[in-house]
Amino acid sequence: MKVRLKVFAAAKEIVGLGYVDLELTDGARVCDLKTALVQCVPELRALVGRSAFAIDQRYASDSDAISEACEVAMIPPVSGG
Amino acid sequence: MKVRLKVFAAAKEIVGLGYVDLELTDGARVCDLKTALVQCVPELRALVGRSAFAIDQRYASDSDAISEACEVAMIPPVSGG
Amino acid sequence: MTGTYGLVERAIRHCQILETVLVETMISIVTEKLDTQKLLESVSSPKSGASVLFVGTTRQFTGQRETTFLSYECYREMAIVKLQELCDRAQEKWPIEKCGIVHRIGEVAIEEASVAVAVSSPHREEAFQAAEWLMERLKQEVPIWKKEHGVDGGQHWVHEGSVIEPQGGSA
Amino acid sequence: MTGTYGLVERAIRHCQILETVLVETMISIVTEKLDTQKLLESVSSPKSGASVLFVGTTRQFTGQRETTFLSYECYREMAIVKLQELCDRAQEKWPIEKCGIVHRIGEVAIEEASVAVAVSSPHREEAFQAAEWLMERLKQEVPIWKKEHGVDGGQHWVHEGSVIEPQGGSA
Repeated sequence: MKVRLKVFAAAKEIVGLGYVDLELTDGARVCDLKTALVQCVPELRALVGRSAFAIDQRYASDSDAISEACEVAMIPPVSGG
Repeated sequence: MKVRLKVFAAAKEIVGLGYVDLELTDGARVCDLKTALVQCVPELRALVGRSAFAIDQRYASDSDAISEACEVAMIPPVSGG
Repeated sequence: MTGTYGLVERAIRHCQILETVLVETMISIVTEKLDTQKLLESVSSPKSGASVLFVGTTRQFTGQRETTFLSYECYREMAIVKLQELCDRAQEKWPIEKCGIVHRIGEVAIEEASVAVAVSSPHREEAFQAAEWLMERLKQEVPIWKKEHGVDGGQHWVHEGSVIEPQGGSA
Repeated sequence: MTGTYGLVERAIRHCQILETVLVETMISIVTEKLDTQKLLESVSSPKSGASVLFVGTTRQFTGQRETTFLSYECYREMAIVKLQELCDRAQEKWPIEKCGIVHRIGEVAIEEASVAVAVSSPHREEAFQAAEWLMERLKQEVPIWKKEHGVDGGQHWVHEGSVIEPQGGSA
């Protein structure tokens, strides 16, 4: 399945775009998405390790499953306020 | 000596004026002023017991001396804010 | 103008240059509506990253008791001295940038503000702590009195506090 | 208008009547200057006796490092959801009357406000506690990022925080 991962802040600057399109196997989980992301954009490796991921605007665990209809996002450590 | 004691809030309502003129002996202390005040306005007795007194805009102890040049005030429990 | 009167008085008392006082600390007792925005702006500083504004307002219900409005009276000369002293003590206790206090006297309707305290500091913890401390000390030490006016036409002075200790308990 | 966009979105998400949301909780992410007075007024209530407004501003110096301005970016859809969730959690934790949060994104100059939180409650302790808690959780959980722009022309994203746990650690 195709997933469009939203990226922000330093991740967005590294990618040069606000998203990364990834090809994942059906039934992929957040941990699989991380692996695919680092393979696709190796420069993100360090930041991925320190980032959270969200599915449909909720923080997700590594074991949470992703479907094509989901809105998926990489959330580097936040610094609002 | 003559001293004009400022009074506020419930004390002012009891007195019907913003001050009470008291005749004190020279060298009188705050405790003497309280005694004179209660003699002059017996209705103030209960409130005097719960009030602080100030000399020249500073909270004073019973043993602090009063002179004719002082600004003396009775401060019922405060409730600003 | 009441606010200006308070400031001038403080300037004389503290033997400081009036301009310095105006820039440093807004302390005033006013009879008109409180300008909380002006107070908040008075603590603005490029050195601060946090500002806390506390506003005390007239509450309609206290349990079953309904209030129509509150009225406040003060011993003005001493209240100004005490408010300034509280700001000075807060500046000593915390690394805050600026602070200020305004209190309204006379009648204060439901939802209207009777008191406002503002504090700015580099980081937020000190601003919160100092603002809360200033309000707590103000309610304990500053010679201002509140009268509650109830819906039943009844009215009474609030003299619930304990006796104030000399030196105003510098806790 | 950015603020309205956020509110509409929340109304849809929470399946509530738009009017109710507007009255209850002001939550918005804006690109223009923050209207802190409007936020403070939004928490006004006859049932409350205390309002606390926190304002976070751009600080010029952090130690020796001088900042020219800050810029903020957000994941808008999720940030709005999280801000609303924080307000809901604050309402559960404390007997507060109303609360609201506005965050600015884009460039924020020295002394200007990037964030404002307002809370009203019957008594002041809860308003202080809830406002401080909301700011602390906002900085931990809400997907908004700050970039520092230094006097030397250097700039960097602030990603100092630890990894966010799923469910956003409802501490």
